Amino acid sequence: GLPGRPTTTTPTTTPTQRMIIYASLSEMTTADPSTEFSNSVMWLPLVYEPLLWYDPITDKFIPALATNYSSSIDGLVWTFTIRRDAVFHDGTPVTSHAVKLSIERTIALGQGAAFIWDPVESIETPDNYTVVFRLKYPAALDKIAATAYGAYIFSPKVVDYAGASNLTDPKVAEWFNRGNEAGSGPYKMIKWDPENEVVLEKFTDWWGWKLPDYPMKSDNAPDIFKIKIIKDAVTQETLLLSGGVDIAQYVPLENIEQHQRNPNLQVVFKPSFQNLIMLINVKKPPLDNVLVRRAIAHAIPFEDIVTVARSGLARVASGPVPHGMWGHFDNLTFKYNLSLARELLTQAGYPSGINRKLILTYTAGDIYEARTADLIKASLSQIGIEIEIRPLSWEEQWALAQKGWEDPNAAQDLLIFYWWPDVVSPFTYLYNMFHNASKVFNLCYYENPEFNALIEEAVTLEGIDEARALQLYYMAQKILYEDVPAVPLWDMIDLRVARAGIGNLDKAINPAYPTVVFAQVLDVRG
Amino acid sequence: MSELILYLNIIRRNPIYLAGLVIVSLFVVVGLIAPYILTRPGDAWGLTYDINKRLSPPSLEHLFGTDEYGRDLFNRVLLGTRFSLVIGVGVVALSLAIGIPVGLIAGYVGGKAGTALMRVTDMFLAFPPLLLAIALAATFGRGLSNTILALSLSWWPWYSRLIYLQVSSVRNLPYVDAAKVIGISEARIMFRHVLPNSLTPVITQATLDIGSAILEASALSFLGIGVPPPTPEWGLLVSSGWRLISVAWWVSFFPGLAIVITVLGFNLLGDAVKELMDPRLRNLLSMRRV
Amino acid sequence: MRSLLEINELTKYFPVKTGLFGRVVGYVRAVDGVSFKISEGAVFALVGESGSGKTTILRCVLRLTEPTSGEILIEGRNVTQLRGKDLKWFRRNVQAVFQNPYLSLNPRMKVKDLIAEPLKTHTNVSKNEVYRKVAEVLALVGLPEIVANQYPPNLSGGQAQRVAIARALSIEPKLLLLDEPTSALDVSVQAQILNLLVELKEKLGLTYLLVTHDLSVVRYMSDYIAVMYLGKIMEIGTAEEIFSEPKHPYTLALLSSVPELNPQAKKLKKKIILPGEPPSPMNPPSGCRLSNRCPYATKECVTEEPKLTKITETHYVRCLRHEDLSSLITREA
Amino acid sequence: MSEEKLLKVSELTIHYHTVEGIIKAVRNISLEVNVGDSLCIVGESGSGKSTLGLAISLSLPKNAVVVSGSILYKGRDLLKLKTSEVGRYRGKEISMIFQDPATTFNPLFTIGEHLTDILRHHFGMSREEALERAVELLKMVRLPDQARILHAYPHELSGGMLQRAAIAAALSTNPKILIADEPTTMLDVTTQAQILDLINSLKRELNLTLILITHNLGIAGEVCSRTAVMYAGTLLEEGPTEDIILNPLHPYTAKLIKAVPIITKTQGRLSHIPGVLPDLRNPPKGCPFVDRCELATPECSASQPEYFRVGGVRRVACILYGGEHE
Amino acid sequence: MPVPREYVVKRLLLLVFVVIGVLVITFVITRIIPARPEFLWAGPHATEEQLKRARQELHLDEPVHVQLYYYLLDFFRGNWGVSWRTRLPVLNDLLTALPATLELVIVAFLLASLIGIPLGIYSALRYGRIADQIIRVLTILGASVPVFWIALIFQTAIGIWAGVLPAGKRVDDYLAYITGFKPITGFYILDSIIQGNLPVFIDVLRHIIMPAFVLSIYPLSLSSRMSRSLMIEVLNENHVRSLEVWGVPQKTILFKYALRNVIVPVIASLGLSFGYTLVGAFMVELIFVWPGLGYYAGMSLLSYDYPAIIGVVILVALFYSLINLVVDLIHAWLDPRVRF
Ligand SMILES: Nc1ncnc2c1ncn2[C@@H]1O[C@H](COP(=O)(O)OP(=O)(O)OP(=O)(O)O)[C@@H](O)[C@H]1O
Ligand SMILES: Nc1ncnc2c1ncn2[C@@H]1O[C@H](COP(=O)(O)OP(=O)(O)OP(=O)(O)O)[C@@H](O)[C@H]1O
Ligand SMILES: [Mg+2]
Ligand SMILES: [Mg+2]
Repeated sequence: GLPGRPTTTTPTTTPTQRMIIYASLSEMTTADPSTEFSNSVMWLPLVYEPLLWYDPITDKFIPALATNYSSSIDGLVWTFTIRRDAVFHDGTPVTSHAVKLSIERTIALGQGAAFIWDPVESIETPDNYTVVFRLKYPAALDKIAATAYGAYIFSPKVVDYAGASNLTDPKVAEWFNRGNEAGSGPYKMIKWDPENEVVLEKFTDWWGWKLPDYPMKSDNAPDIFKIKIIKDAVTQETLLLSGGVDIAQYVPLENIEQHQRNPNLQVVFKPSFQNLIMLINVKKPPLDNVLVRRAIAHAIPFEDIVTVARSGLARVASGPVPHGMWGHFDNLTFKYNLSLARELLTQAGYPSGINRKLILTYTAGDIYEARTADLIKASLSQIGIEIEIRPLSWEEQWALAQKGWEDPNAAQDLLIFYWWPDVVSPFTYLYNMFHNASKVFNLCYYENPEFNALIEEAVTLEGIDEARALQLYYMAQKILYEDVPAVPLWDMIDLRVARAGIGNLDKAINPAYPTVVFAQVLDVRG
Repeated sequence: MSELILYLNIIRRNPIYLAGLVIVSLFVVVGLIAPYILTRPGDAWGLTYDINKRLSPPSLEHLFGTDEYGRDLFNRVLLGTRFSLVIGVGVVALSLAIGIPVGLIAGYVGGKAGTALMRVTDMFLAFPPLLLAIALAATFGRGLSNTILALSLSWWPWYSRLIYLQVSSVRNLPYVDAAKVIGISEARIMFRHVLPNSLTPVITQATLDIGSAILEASALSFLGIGVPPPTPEWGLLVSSGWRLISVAWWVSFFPGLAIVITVLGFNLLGDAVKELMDPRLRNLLSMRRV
Repeated sequence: MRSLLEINELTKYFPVKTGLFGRVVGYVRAVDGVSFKISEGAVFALVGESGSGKTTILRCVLRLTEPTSGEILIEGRNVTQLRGKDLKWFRRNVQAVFQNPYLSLNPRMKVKDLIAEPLKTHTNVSKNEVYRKVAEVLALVGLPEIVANQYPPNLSGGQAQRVAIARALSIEPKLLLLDEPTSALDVSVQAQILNLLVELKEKLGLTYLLVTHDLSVVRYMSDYIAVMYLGKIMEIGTAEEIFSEPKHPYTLALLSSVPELNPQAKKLKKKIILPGEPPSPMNPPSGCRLSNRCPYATKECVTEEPKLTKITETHYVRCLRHEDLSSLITREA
Repeated sequence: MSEEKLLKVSELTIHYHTVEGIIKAVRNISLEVNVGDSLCIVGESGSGKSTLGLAISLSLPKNAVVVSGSILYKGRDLLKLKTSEVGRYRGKEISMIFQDPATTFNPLFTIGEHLTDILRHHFGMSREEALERAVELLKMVRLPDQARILHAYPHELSGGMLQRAAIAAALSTNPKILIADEPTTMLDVTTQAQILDLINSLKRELNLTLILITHNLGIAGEVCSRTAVMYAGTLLEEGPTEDIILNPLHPYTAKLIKAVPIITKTQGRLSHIPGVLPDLRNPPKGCPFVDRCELATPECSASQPEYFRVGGVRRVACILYGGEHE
Repeated sequence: MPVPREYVVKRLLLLVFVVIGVLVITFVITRIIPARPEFLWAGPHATEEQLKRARQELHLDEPVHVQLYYYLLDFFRGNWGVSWRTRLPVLNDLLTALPATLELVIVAFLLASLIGIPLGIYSALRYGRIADQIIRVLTILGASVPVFWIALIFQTAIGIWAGVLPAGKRVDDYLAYITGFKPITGFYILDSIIQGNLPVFIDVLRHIIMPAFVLSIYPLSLSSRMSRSLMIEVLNENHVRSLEVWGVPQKTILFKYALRNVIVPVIASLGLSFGYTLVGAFMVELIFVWPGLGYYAGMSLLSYDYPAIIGVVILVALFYSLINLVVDLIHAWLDPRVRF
């Protein structure tokens, strides 16, 4: 079919099948396993397999297409043994050549998460079931081979299906994006209607079903797994309660406690590296005065915000790097103290408050930002700072904020927005929002050469001297704490709510693969 | 004047109409004094909150319960009256300010300019009600004055057309001819003879439209393109209570009820006025079964 | 006596347009080559049934409608070309009273302001003077002073028509055009207004152009009469001539269509009832415009358009068979 | 005697309930109509003529209340009919036509549709029979080109044609009594003459009993043998038309006649009636004309004058004629 | 009554005028009101490069009339821009969503007229009595209730608390799957009939009834109030009185004659209430997860997806004009007086 048109295959199943509907918040657009770097992650790990799976909670690897692997002592040579009974959905056996071709295509296309393979110098296939990676510099290739994006293996026959000359021919990508797949995973995709739903059907020839003790499977896995796009938490909840969906990616957080008590429902929590930050326009008076900024930071009721905006499902931020991530430090939280804030304002020369309304923008439509903004407004009014809240579309907000580099007075005063990592490193947080070379997202217009130098050095040391890098990152964050170009607000806790009858939900969720529900481990009866 | 007394008398005798009049009067009065009778002004304006009281159900202390910030909803709904009044009156007044001159010029001066003005009016009328307001509000961005502007820009053509029709019929009445024969200037005819006699139905309609304007503004707020939070505008209150409906039905219920009652009041009164303006229906009003 | 108003070959065609593209598909010949003169102090009546073009002539004279062609002269000045000061003079000297008094008075103005309006427009007397004058005019038309502070909808039909007359007369015009001034009123009220009009004419030396379809009103008021049918004058003459020696079958039909009050007179009179409906003024019948309804029409009447023929110095008729008419009627009787 | 009376209205009083108050539109009116009679009801606007006509034809508006009196038709009181019986009289025995021909017919239906519905209901005719009969009826009212008119919508016909069609519709059921409420007021002079002529000849041809309502005394003279004069809801006098016109008894009638300009002779001044009609919500207790009458005595305003018989065939409600009690 | 061809042509020409009017106004909204239209067009996280391309695509450096020319050209070529949210051509998205909305709106509309008109007429016939008063108050109430609020209440009370009807979506996915139901036309009622799929047919009806009813409340009230006042008016018309005095039975007068006088103008104004219903569907679809234009519009509004919003506005306005045309032609066909 054409993009945008649903392509449907007639199901060849009997009516006794078990179906699970998973409500997704966001629609999908692309479906190429080599380049996908977006929402299709919801189903890619069900249809395709990498060499290994990684469980960050136990810090263990689970075999996927590779049954085992080893590495040289210098960490430069990695050897993987490929499973002998694995076949792709098109019937082609999975071999070392398919692995090599798949990863080489990802590298060659260089899109999406291709950068993960940067250490790889060459891939060799001594026999049909052995793959050898040679690296340019030491790296943890097992983690790389287990990432959520860019590590999937597909049937080399896609070249023929797409009528292409080779794997990097754009025709292959087109073929994928039309809703075709060529994976080896426990599910086949039978419907691709990326704005509304994606339907997966159990792949009966999957090797995993036959292994009695394999941890990533269940004997009662659903026959049909449908990902339904429902862009709104309330609706997801409504449908969950009325039986329209089985698992909700999101529901209004206020209701979580109630759902936890509801015998028909189950709630599963998981950590997240997404956080909310308020950037301050440091060049617009009176915010150019660090005392005023500090006063603001101390007048923000962090605990209340977490309670109201996230119903407690977040942690008060301590520095821009979120909890649980390497580079996070626990002593960078501002204390909520209104008298201190008033004192700071007085010191700054504003004993009776600021005589101008500060403009605070956030992205319209996001209830958590909205409530956060609301409480900030309420609280700052206590110290004599009036806030005008302006919910804007992201592009308007960003367009407005961009003006700040030329004319700080034309831009907003305060801006709140989310940050989440592309590469899991403190550097993405610190560089993007606070380095003055990052005009795109440094929307506090903060310029501090000392800070710049610290993080520039830290990032180069990350792979060599972790301790030193950590120290530099700490110093950089300390500077931010003193200068207050921004007030980190909270770090998110993520969750899933589902029908009670669905077993193994906690096992099916893995923070390393955000938003994914591994359907093959679900236990669905009746 | 005696007409007015007559009308009021009729309304007084009909409980449905009386209800309309009472609701509308109450709405206007509350709208005017709301900011001064709040028991928790901080909650109403969104400047205070109380985490410990989040989502408490209606009680004597909090008649309408509290919202997710622990703010007293009764106070917020009460203050919302003020915003609804401002929006309703603002939209109608602005629409009249555009619609009347356009309709008057098109209907009285006529000619090419008049035709052109009416064509423009027709173009605006090609949009279903509210749709154009949605497009405009999305362009202007959120805000009280933007909401009023967006609604007015989609609303004025209705008045313009009404005035146009009225003026086109009045300008052919013999008293306009009589004025011309006497030699009165065109401008004076337009403002002294035509306009006053064309205005009554429009003004009446406009007054009663305040209710509809409130309804439309609340729809914009619900769609997330009306007034921004924490304004206690009723539609916005309903919208922010939407996601809470299964834990705290009261958060969206009471503001919604406020909209219903207010608009109902205007509609009841509108019905009364319509019947009063129509002499035939007026006779039927006091009809006895024979 | 010199003529105050003179109309020469006045013609007014209204274009008829289709809704689509506004294409002109024809013309309503509302007034088609009408000429007459009114001398000062006379009462000239236009009679004829609905749609015959009476009001259109009046509106042309009042400059409310632009004539298609022809001349309208007031004291020798061409009305259609008046500008500025002359126009002001014209407006002051030519006034009108319309059929429905309620519709010809702005319902939202007090009577005194309505009457003051022409005074303020045409004279520059002081405010006090204006209202003194208003009281004077009200007295002239026989209205009590309290009426001055009332609004037209609260007046009776007769009172309202008096106000309209007072308004027209407040600036002392020379010519008063009356478009069916009593047809909206009850008989007893009609009598009041007719009496008043006659009275005022004598008192103020006015000239009237009266438009009506009620021949008994014409009989009561007028000196000269023009009988119109489908935009043309069929017969014109002094009242005496038209009533006692009608020469046109249409005039006869009109006369006999007036319900006769006196039962004895009724028995004596021969009635002519025109059959059929008046044709559409967009395509009037060929030849004589009455030819399709005239009981005496011949073939000639259908093909040949009759001209106004002089019978006496003042009496003209547009009929090919006017000479035979009296014999035709008697023969039938 | 009373058997011969086709219609006998006695002491009828009708009020309208309105927001502005109760309008006493018809007060204490008594009338008799014999078979073959033609009675004219004359009066100025608002005198209650139409109300009386509607009451007789059983079609009073919903806000009208018959306060007292009776309308005996062939001895049966029409005001006491059960709802199910009304259909036997309405249209069938008493039919009516109205002032404004343009609104008499439903604009969305052809003339033929109206006519056939009446015929099919009253005579149980088939569609074809009804259409045939409708053509005959249109011929009867001298309408040319009947087939076209049957298929025409009301807005496609002129006022005169519509009034003829209305007469055809009213007469289609062979009613005994036809009430015509100002049938020519909205028409042109020449058309008015045509319609009056038509009514006159139909009256003769069909031996109709006619009640003609008009404000034009001249029309009364043209059409009707008897005339009743109404004023402010009451009946002032009644008698042969000719007598009333030549020798009016009631001061109001006399003044009214003098106020009409006469076409056959030039006059000096018209007589006119000073003053205005009384307010019908609150009419004078005595003679309704008392305020405008030059001959009024205090007695006149005391109570409503009774009818006095004059010369056997005439009745008048004026104390000037006291003595000859009815 | 055949409607004269010239009338049809005239109405069609008027439609063309209206379409151009709609486009001119939307042009003004997208190009002239925003200070920097390219920002609205290029979308989230646009780079300098993309902004530049947007300026070129929108011809922003050319005079306004040239921009308008290209705007119209793009519209007629079906190039309605690309949605930021779905990254698909807007027209594509709209046409996919259209059947769902039409199905919902048509059912709502049928409910509105089939219940509303008889209700109004009944009310008129019981003028001033208890039944009339109750119907009046209810219909006035119906016209006063915000559709989103009543939708929430219905959904919560009936869909969640009572659980009698599904709280959202068009069909039960599982049922559709096991019975092999496939959308063909996109109108599920029709599709289930075509496929003879009774369980899905019933399920589709169960899904549509609540949102359709909620959506119909406003037009239902409107048509009921309108038919009531029209009926009262008509019953006071002279022509009703004349049929009465000519002895035509009440039943015929009411249900043949007067009824048409009521229905014809009600039809003439149905276009307007269709417009209300279409826009009301925005909120109802959003709440009931009905994947139609309204849901699409709601989602686009939430994410300020500008090309999509404008696309919806244009499509709905055009659809509304088309409905008005059809209604006008039906009106002209029913009412012999409506010509030119
Ligand atoms: N403004 C106009 N546009 C088109 N046709 C018009 C206009 N005014 C008058 N007519 C037509 O001109 C003809 C003459 O109309 P006019 O009003 O002069 O007649 P009238 O003799 O005064 O009739 P009535 O007795 O009904 O007042 C009629 O056929 C009328 O329809
Ligand atoms: N349906 C009604 N409701 C209230 N008042 C009415 C109604 N019909 C008539 N009237 C009033 O009753 C009085 C008598 O009216 P009616 O129509 O009988 O008079 P009429 O003699 O026929 O007058 P006209 O010559 O104007 O037709 C008038 O004052 C009129 O205003
Ligand atoms: Mg005229
Ligand atoms: Mg009458």
